[in-house]
Amino acid sequence: MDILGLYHYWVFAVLLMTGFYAIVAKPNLIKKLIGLSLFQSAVFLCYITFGKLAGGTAPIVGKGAELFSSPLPQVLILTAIVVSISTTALGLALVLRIKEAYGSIEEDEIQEQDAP
Amino acid sequence: MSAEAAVLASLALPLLGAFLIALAGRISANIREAATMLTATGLALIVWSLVPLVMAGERPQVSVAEVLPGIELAFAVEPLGMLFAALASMLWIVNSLYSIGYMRGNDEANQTRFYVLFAVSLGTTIGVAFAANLFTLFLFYEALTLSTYPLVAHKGDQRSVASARVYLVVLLSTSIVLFLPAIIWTYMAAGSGEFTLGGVLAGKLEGAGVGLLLLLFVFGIGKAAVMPVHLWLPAAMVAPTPVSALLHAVAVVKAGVFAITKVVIYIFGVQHLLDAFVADLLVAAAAFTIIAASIVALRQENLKRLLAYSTVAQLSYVVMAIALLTPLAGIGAAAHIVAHAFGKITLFFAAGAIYTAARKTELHELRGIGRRMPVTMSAFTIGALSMIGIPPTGGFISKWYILAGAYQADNMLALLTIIASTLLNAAYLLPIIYMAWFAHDETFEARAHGEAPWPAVLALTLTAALTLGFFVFHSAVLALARQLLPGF
Amino acid sequence: MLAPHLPMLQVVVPLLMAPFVVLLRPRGLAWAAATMASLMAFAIAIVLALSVVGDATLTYRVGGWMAPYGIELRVDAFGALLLLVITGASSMALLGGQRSLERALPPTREPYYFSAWLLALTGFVGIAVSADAFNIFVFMEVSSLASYVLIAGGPDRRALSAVFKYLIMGTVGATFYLVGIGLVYMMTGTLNLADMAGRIEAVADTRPMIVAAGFITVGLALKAAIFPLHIWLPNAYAYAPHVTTAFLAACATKVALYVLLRFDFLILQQHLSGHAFQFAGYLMPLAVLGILVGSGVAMFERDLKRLLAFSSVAQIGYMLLGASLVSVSGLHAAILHMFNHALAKGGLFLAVAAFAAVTSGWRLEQIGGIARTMPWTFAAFVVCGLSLIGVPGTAGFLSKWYLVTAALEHGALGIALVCVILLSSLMAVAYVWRMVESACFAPDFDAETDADSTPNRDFAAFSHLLPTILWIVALANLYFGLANALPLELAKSAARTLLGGLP
Amino acid sequence: MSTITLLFSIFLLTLLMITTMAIVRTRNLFVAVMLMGIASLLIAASFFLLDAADVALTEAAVGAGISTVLFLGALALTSERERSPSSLPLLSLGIVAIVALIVIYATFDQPPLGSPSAPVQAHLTPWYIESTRELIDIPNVVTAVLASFRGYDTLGEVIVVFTAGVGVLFLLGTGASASAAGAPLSEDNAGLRHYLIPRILGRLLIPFILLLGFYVQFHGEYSPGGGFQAGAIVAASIILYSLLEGEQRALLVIPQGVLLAMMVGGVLLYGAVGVAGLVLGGNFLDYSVLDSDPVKGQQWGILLIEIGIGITVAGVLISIFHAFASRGAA
Amino acid sequence: MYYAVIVATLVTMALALLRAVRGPTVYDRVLAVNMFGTKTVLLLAALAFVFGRPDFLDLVLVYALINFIGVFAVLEFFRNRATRAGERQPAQHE
Amino acid sequence: MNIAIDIASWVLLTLGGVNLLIGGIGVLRMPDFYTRMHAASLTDSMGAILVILGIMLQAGLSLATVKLGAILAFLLLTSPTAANALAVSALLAGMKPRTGDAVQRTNHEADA
Repeated sequence: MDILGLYHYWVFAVLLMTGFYAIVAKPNLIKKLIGLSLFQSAVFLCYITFGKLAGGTAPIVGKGAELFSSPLPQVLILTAIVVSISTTALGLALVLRIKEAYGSIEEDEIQEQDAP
Repeated sequence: MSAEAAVLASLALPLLGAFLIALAGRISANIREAATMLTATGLALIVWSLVPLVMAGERPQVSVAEVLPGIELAFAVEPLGMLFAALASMLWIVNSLYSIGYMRGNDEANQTRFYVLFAVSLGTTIGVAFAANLFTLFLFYEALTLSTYPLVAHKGDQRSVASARVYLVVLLSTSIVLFLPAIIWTYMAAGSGEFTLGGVLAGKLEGAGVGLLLLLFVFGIGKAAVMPVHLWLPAAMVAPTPVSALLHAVAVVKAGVFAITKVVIYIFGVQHLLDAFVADLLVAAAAFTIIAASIVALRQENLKRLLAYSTVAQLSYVVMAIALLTPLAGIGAAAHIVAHAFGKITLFFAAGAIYTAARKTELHELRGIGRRMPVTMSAFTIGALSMIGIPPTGGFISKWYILAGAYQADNMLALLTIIASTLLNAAYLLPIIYMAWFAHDETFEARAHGEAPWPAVLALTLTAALTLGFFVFHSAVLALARQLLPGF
Repeated sequence: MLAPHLPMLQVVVPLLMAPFVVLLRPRGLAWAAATMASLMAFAIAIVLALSVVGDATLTYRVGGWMAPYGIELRVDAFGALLLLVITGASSMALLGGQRSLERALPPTREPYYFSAWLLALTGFVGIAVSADAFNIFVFMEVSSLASYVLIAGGPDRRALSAVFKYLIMGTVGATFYLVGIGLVYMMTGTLNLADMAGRIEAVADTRPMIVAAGFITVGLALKAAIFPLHIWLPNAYAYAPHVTTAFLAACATKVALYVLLRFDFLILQQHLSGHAFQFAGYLMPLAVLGILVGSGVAMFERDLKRLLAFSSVAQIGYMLLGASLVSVSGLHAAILHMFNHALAKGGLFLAVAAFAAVTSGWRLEQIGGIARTMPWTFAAFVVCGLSLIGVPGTAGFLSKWYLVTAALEHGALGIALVCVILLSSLMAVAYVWRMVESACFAPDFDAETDADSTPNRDFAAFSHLLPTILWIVALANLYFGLANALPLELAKSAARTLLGGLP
Repeated sequence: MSTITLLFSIFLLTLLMITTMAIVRTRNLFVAVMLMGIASLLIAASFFLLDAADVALTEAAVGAGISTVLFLGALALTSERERSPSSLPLLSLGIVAIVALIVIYATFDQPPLGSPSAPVQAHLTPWYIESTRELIDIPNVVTAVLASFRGYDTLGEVIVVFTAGVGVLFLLGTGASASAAGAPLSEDNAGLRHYLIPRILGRLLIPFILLLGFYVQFHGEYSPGGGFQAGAIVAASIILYSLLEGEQRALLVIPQGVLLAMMVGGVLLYGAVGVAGLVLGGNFLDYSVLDSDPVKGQQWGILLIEIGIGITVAGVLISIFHAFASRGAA
Repeated sequence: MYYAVIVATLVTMALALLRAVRGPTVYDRVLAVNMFGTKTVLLLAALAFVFGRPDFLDLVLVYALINFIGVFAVLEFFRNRATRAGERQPAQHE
Repeated sequence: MNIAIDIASWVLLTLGGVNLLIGGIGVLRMPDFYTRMHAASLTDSMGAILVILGIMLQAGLSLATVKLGAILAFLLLTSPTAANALAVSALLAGMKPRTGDAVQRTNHEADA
């Protein structure tokens, strides 16, 4: 059970790093944003995982349920998801403008054009 | 006006004046120059009104703000500072007069900027003179550097900008790398940087530290131009002559030696230095500078450069005098600050006048010039004699005291240096005089030129008169200087 | 009646003004509203600062819920000082920057820009007053997103690529921070900073805590542009509209540094054994490198704004260096430098904005002769430059003085650090003087060769408000160089609070 | 969590890892976006398994819905293919590997998953569940914490959304300019009008989707959901409408001015509730003073601010969509 | 008894994922994504009953809806691409 | 009674599961897009019907059943529509349904 439990955290680590890799290694700006999105999702997963209570259920008080998982991480992640999509939207808008201004969305090509 | 108010007023007036000059500069040149003269006169009046008080033994003190805990922005008037302030404020009037002639005669650009910055640098000079502690001194010392920088670069061409850069880099880097750490060290060791009679370091710092700190101060105060930090002085020769006068006579180098004197007397304390046996280091450095600079001066072809190296040598007289740590030498140092100021300003005014009238800058061009510009060259001669130390000029008085001090200290090195340098001085100055008066003017198309514009001539006549006058009426200066004696 | 609510109002005023501003269509109105809100915030910040002098702390329970359960606001000396910097910078930049922005922005976008400005302001003050780890994250994102918008308003297309880089790195930084506080939350079960500090003892030295400390530090270091994580900063500052740069350069990185210091000192350092040593061990070399590299690059940079941006990297190094000494005096110097650097750098960038109104660009050769065209503006520029160098009599000198004295408490290492500080001061002289020289002595830049230049014609229309504001900032540099009781007192009290129990 | 659900969860997470790897590997951005949709569904399903129903709802609405739409909108205007990098990014791989090791290193001292004695469960959670019952009296504790106990965070969240809206409008301009009111509806910009079956069905469904949105909005206190999710759903329905009928018609139905008013109005509503608390003698965002009965007051407050969130989110998301879409038309 | 369905759904999801990764055409991927969405709906519906919380079914409803809108977004994307490709060159598939 | 319902829903659920699996395999194994789509859309609808009916039997007469009904209706409407739209779109984009033998198939995939 313990190892199985830890598996969640490992997945978190792998996801985090997959996203991070896309951010640092990919020159394509949209790919970077995709990576960023994954990167943040990994963190969401981590929070939700440690908010889980064994034998608990979603913290909505209803018939019969007694044990509840912690609501706080869920609240935090709700906020974080919203932040994430906001960042993505702004980033995509930027990408569109960059495409119009440079005709490319590859980082290295843009840098080439920037160099005087 | 109370003494404290006068101190503050003397600091504020030049800045106010600068502001007025800037505004007046938009209206007309005449009003601008009137404002300059007015400010200069007003400043001199205020500063001189303090002299009787200080002579009577009063020490007005003003604290403006506590900048750091235990470190105040404060001013105190003591004899040495009084002397310096009085000298600077007086010479500013003369210098302004001269500037009017010179700047108009040469059609210089950006004259408003020139007068504004001149006023600002005078204000900072007064700040240096009246500083009550190391911090305040440092603050105004740096401000002086910065406000004179644009003056040095006044012409704005490649050469003057490059030279001004040397000026700035040498002065700022010495002050940041050496002077500032020395100050911090002082504050940390002594817990205070207050200028106190007898010094603040006694009993707080002993042994090799004293010597090291002293060297930090001496080389950190780059304005005193002890070799090898003298480099900025010849470089600054590109500036217009009134600025050279400001640098060499009125404010900048004087601020340097003044600061060293203050540090030796009020920070280390004469007795403490004597106990630590480190002053000889300073004497040696100064002696080397005197001889070396004089020899370099011998080889100069450009008049202003020659005068610059002469200044380097003369400054080290003051440094050496202080380092001798005897009462007579102390008086000599104070007197030499004044005497050199009068003599050197005369020389520079003369050089500037020659340039304005005849566009001549090199020595060989000066043949026979005495006949075309007799007033100027007479003044030049008086100045030169004062540099050498021949009576009846002011230079004789101060040299005499320094020599006596060296004898009192039983310092052979100093004695020999003074004698040797006097000979060297004579060797590089007398030929000029000879050439000017007796050589035949060989230039084929000897241009018909007479004297420089009258304000310039008037100014240099005045300073020459002062040089001569100092020989006779030196008692007031000596009286002030004697008030320093309790420090010895 | 409002007095107890001031910490909250500090955030609420710009926050609620921001949506209004979007709706204000006529030219100038959005600016006026934003400026008014910013000035109100500034007034509140002043009142707050005066009321926390003397180690007082103001707290506020948002929603009336008590501390570990609800969100708490807390204004102590450090926060108050930072609030002064943020709101002051915003107000001055807005007041002075109207004309400059009018030139830079198309009229239809103006309301959005000013709204984003207020949102950035909201974010910054929100971070400064918050005492809740997650709340800090939220407001950090508000400020970041708004800053991206502010920077992207630059006329140069390079602003876009610069912002994108900033967006990526900023978001990575924020996410690292989120991971860090997640781990801390997992181990302590709380998000309130004070509560966290109390509960951390029990789990100190567990692996997640150590990793959390690392994530938080790195994440915030990214946001604070600590060397070598500064690479987003130069271009972002260089290609943003000038007024934006003046605002952000004065406070953006400092806010992140503020959070970093609060986290590392209040929470981690006091409870993790050896953390102080690690903090110093990792960050001091970075600080030194940052100082030297930043100054070094600035010395050879020909673009005025990039030059100043690299100087910012160096100045952040100073702040970090002070903090990495882990002593009251060191922190004191660091915090004071935050205040003083904001004064100097804000003034410099505002001056650049003024120059840009009459020149065709802001490369060094393009500002040639500006001293003749705009002597007063230029004089203010020089005063701020001197403060940046740390010339005595200016605000910049004081913090360097304190930094040097703090370093000297550390023996031989201290002397080495002092050498670094002095060396970089010399470098600062060099780069400041290159600007001054170009402005004074370089030949007037031949504007006719530039097609899009509008030199001097605009000078008549040029607002006198900007030079006035510039002079206010310059005089503040001088004033706080001499009479600095308020920032000094706040910084001292902040340093004491941060080090808490440590001697 | 019983072992079997844990196993499900592990299976889902493994699929998730495979998906993300594929996302990073593929050079086709369209494929990456499609796979992102799958990843988002997988994450949402995992959230559901981990008792986070509200979060799962949000992730589905945002990740699989809005995010996909936005990415596709951006792709349509840029390019679908990614160029291959010039060299193998060894440095990046190194950094990534080191960070990964650090994160894994951190996992070993953690409290076991789901343990009731873990600080997260033991410290604040019981108080929240108790107090929600006592002081707010709504079943959904997540909503209570979100809207009241940590209402200030949520205000910040709304501000973030608003900022994003302002930012996108600043960068891309409003959609209104592309199709000024009164201009004839061009066939060119007609969306999916030629796909007959989807169009008819879509138009049929839109009211139901809107209804669902309102249900999620007003039922958020009793079941998963709330302002944000509702806003996203409403926005989705409007987006569906403009996909079907074209940009211009959608803007005729809800003009840009109205959208802007929604963006602003929601935030202001939220703020006004906060200020009302302040004016009525409580602290900012203290809802208890809104009614003579504090519990009632809390419920009123939560209801109002949720409406504020919903309005702003819908306004912002639709505005962003229009901004993207109009960029393509221009 | 729900477990049988859940396991079947999970396996189908894996298969669909495989198709989505493999392609080969973009339409295959869209198909796989759509299928994946339907499977998620069924999975969550079953899970809601396993957890004994049937009130979570509204959530499932939202999933179904989102999936639908996603498909339309993709279609619009294709249409858009076809329009653009018509201006330049014929559409290319992977 | 209960047992009867249990058995009925068990049967439905199992059949639904089998249906889903078949669909999955079909999507993976079928040779070209149109055939894959055929497998997917048919089993999708059928599987959904079976599974949700199974669950409905368990839920009995409650709000949950109503919701399940809504979900089912929704799926039944959207799933075929989506499939149709996708097929139309693919066809419009110029993708030809494959006819003929296996050699051609490999060619087609190689082209793609």
